[in-house]
Amino acid sequence: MLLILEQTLNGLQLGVMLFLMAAGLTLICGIMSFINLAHGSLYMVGAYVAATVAQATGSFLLGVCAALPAAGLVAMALEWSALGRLYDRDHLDQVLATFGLILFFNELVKIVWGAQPIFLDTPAWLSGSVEIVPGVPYSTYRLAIIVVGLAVALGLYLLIARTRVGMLIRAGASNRRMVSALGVDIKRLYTLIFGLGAMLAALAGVMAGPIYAVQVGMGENILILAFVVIVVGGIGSVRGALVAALLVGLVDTLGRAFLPTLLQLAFDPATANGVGASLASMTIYIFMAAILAWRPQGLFPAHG
Amino acid sequence: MTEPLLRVTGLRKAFGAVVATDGLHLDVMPGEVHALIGPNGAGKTTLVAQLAGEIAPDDGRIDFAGADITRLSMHARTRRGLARSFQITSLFPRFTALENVALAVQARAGHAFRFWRPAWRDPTLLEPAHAVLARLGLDLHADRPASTLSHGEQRQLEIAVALATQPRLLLLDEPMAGLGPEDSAWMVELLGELRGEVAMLLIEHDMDAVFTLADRITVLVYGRALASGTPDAIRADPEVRRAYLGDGAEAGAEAV
Amino acid sequence: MIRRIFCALAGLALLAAPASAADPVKIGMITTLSGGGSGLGIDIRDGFRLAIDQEGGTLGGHAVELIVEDDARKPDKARQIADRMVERDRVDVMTGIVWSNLAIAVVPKVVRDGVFYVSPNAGPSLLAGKGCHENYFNVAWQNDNLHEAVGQYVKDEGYESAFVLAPNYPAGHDAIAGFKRYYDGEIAGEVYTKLGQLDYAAEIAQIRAAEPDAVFFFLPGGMGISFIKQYDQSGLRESVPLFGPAFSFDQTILGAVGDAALGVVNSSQWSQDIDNVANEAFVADFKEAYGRLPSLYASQGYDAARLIASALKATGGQVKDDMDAFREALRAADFQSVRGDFAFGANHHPVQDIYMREVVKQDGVLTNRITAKAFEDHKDAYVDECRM
Amino acid sequence: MDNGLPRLILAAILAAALLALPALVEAAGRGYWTGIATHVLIFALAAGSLNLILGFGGMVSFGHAAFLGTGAYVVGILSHHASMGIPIATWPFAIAGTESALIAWPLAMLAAGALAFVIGLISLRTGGLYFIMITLAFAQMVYFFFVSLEPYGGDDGLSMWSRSRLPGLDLGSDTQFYYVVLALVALAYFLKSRVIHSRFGVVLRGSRDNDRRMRAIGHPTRRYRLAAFTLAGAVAGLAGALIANQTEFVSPAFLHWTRSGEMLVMVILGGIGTVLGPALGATAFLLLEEVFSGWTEHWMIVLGPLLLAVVLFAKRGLWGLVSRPGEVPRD
Repeated sequence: MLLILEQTLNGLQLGVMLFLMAAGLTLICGIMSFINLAHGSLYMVGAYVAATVAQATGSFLLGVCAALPAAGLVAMALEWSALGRLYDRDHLDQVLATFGLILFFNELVKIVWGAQPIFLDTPAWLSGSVEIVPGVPYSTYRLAIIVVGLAVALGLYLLIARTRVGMLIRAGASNRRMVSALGVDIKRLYTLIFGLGAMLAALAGVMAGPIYAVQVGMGENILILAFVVIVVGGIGSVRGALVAALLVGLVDTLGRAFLPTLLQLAFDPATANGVGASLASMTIYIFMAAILAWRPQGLFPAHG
Repeated sequence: MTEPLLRVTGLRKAFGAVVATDGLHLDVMPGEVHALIGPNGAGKTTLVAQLAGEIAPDDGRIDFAGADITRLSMHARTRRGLARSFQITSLFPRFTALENVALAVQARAGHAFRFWRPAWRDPTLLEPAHAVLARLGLDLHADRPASTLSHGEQRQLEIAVALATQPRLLLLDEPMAGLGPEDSAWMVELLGELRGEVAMLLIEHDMDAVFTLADRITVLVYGRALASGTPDAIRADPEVRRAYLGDGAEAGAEAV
Repeated sequence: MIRRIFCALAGLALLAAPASAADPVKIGMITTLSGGGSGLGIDIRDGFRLAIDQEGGTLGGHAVELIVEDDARKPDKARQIADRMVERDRVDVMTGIVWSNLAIAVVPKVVRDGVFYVSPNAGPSLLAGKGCHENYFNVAWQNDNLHEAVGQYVKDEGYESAFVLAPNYPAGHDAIAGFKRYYDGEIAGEVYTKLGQLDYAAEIAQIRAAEPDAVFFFLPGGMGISFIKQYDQSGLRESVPLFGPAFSFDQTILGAVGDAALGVVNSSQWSQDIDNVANEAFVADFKEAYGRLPSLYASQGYDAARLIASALKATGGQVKDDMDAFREALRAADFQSVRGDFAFGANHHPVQDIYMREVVKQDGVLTNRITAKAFEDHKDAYVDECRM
Repeated sequence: MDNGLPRLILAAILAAALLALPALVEAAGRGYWTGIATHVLIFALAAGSLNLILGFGGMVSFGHAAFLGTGAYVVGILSHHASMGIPIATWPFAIAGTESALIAWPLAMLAAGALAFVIGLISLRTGGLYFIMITLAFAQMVYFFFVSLEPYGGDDGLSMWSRSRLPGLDLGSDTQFYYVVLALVALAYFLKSRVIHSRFGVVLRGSRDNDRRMRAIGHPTRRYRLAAFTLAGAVAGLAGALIANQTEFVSPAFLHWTRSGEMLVMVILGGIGTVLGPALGATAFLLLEEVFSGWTEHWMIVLGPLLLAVVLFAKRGLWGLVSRPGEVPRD
């Protein structure tokens, strides 16, 4: 019973991690209708910059402070020079262009930092663990991830629901021309949103750094998961992304934790282990296919 | 007494708290031109979508040519003879005018699981398509891509495509939308020519056109039929004047 | 189309191996230089090159031409490169493949075509057992070796129960089978994770609940980095020690894992502190040439080159003209391996000592120190299945 | 569409070049080019099948590698059983392995087509980005299925003892294999050029441009889209059967999501919705990879921006550059 509780917590924490990654992606996908495969690259850039700065200065926070603007600037430069011209284009063109960017960034990082994984340490004040449930120590750092994730969710909610920029974002999503008519420079607005999305990706990368491997190509695995999340949640919906991220985290964690055991009721242990592990690798994709078969627009369709 | 071609009984559709169609009754007799008018937000678009099969009603039923079609898909309704034109021109921009019409002819001709012979060299598709274009005076433009036609020509092509499915009822969703006076007149003349040959359910804001063409008019307000009758009866109906045309307004004034 | 390294041919004429100063021996290297996992391929290549450079462009006193191509970790691409090297370049010896699946795609065909293949890394059981071939030599290990050593060590140290963890793919299943072959204590839990998995919280919770005495894990590359970091943060490391093969504790990885790896005992056939002349020279020269510490993979690439060198020296540079002689020379393995004693078993896989190492910090840099020897002259488990 | 003689001459030159290729490269002492050309042709087939649904059907599938891989595995597994002499199943009836191309290749198409049918049935309920992602999700499922398919090597893959057998031919010979592949690719492209102008093809294209209108004039479009998806899956399965034969090896690497991405790249690079575009795209992509990776191990840093440049500056792909500039895109 305790184990189920702990695993549920683990699932939620993975979900929050995924949400950090998906939040920026769903903004860009939803508002500009732009498919950014390079989002994972920005996540990687964030982690690398943070690791480098943290190593040089010994401060995790300085790493964070350097990584977010760095990723934001890189993204805005890209948006301004190339990607911004692709908003009106077919999704396909966007896929091709940003697929090219993945190749480029992976190789660039390899040239700058080398092919070997690099190190990003847990800040000392977040290492160690707390006992939430008696007898089960829970890593402080993972709790910090949960806090940051929820703060981002709240911040985005406030930004979109309460501010002028948020109003423009909502209006821009449904009617671009109208926003232009209001005298707002829509191009600049988009550039800003793109930068914001990139900073969220970088934040995810930085938060992931101390517990995941910081290496070339680190963005791709999590990119696919993030896409699963935003599609399940409904593209463009931050609320949907949050709910879907938590669901995906739970489904994945609980699947891995309990499927093999459950299957042992029906099969011998060896078979159950093998089949269980195979099924566990597929659970989130099965989950996503089921959700989309049931609700083709995701759980919280953002438009109509 | 003949059976109505289209009969709508107790149709209801709500989006959350907003009731778009509220227990609507409506019928269209064979060969009749039945106009549907109402202020914006009266539920015309939602009604068209339900009649065409794009959205499912919450309650009620739709009969067409003696059969219940409430749950039929869009394409199945068209095959039974219920064709529609779109409020916002909806064509195949990369195809020529002729090909646009031929696609509709082909739909009528049965399944399209034929993989070998080029469709655009098939006289059984092209001849009927040419005939429809000629009837609408578009034959000169047969080989031009639809995207290069003028707006008026596109509106005509829109009607041609619907006609090519050989409908018994044309669901016309604001066919005059965006047309200048000249083109509007042409469209009224064209629809007048079709009268008797095919029944029409005409949704239109242009009151001149409505009162010229309609055999019967139904006024839709808040998803309900406020009144239904001949153009003269509607024009005289005090409730309609008050609720819709605006008291004291001249009949035929453009509603807002 | 390819990078060729023409190695100081002119200088060679002066050094003058009198016999056949004719054509250089062609060595084709297919390895992973781009995309995921390219660090391993780069190290193998650099180790191999170092051996050539040390000899001033020759191997065993004979001129060689090394042709390196990038397989981008795609089996079909590797196969295509191999076909080209065999047909166009008429290579005499091939080497370089990092991954088992690429090796299975490439090796059987090239050895049948009469080319020697010296594996600097991948050692799938198929090629050690039923699919062994007289032209195939593995200079690194059979895949199970290091896992077997951990099993032996954990048993010897008296741990009564172990929790085992590996990715759900053949190498993972082999790893756990290898561990269990020598470990006879209780298996407290056996978990197969997703390939490329990032988060191990669920597995760590399972370990905590199972209360084992030890944990054996095989999670190559980034998976291992993530796992060790997360295991360290969970606070379990003090009560349940980790054991694993060298792959997650190699020089290339340690930097990214940090102090979380400190004190973990792992198995390896090589370590930079193995005390012999060849190793000393290798570690020093590698550092000087490339400005970084050599990795396990670099040592394997280096040994592959040195093995080929020893055979070339014995045959006077003949490969294709007298294949039997060259094969015999390879089999003799008459070279100073950086790992000390080295010999081939009947299936052309290493018979070697396997060490246990501990991760330590030396002058602020994490590295490994040998603490014990798990096996002496260890042979792999598939040698009896091989009929050559 | 028809610009008569010049295009005919061009086609004749192309055909002659392709036919003469093995002899030419042999004469030039570059025989291995036959293998590269075969590889390119196989991917031209795969990309062409993707283009049927992508370019003419408007369905952006990010999971096409699943069909390629399934086709490859059917051939690999049948051949594995044949060479080992173990039947695939003994119950309810005995099924033996086979190395015959006449059985294995159609079976590969059948299996990939069946898989495409099932995936399409569910996926075609969605559209846009959702469709892209759901096809990717299914492909990932198939990928992990083969990764954990231990009896057939799992992630290590499965080595084939030899290529398939075709009566009267020796597919083990690279030249003969090349001609077989060339014939199949030519046939597939010819069939495709017929199909897209057939009644089926015009419905598919109409539905790409305006699906709602298609349904409104009475076409039950989803079943035609599903048929196209299935057909494309089957042809990708054939490409998979061929790639398995060329490599004499199958592995989940054929199903990795980056493969699906690469096939998309080939189609877009070549010119989406053009008959020969994908073949051009496959050729360009694979040759660029080949050339760049020869220059430097950091070749991806060149290839990546190049793809971006194609999107920005050559909107209609390479085919748009070689065909008449300024031509209105009409398929």
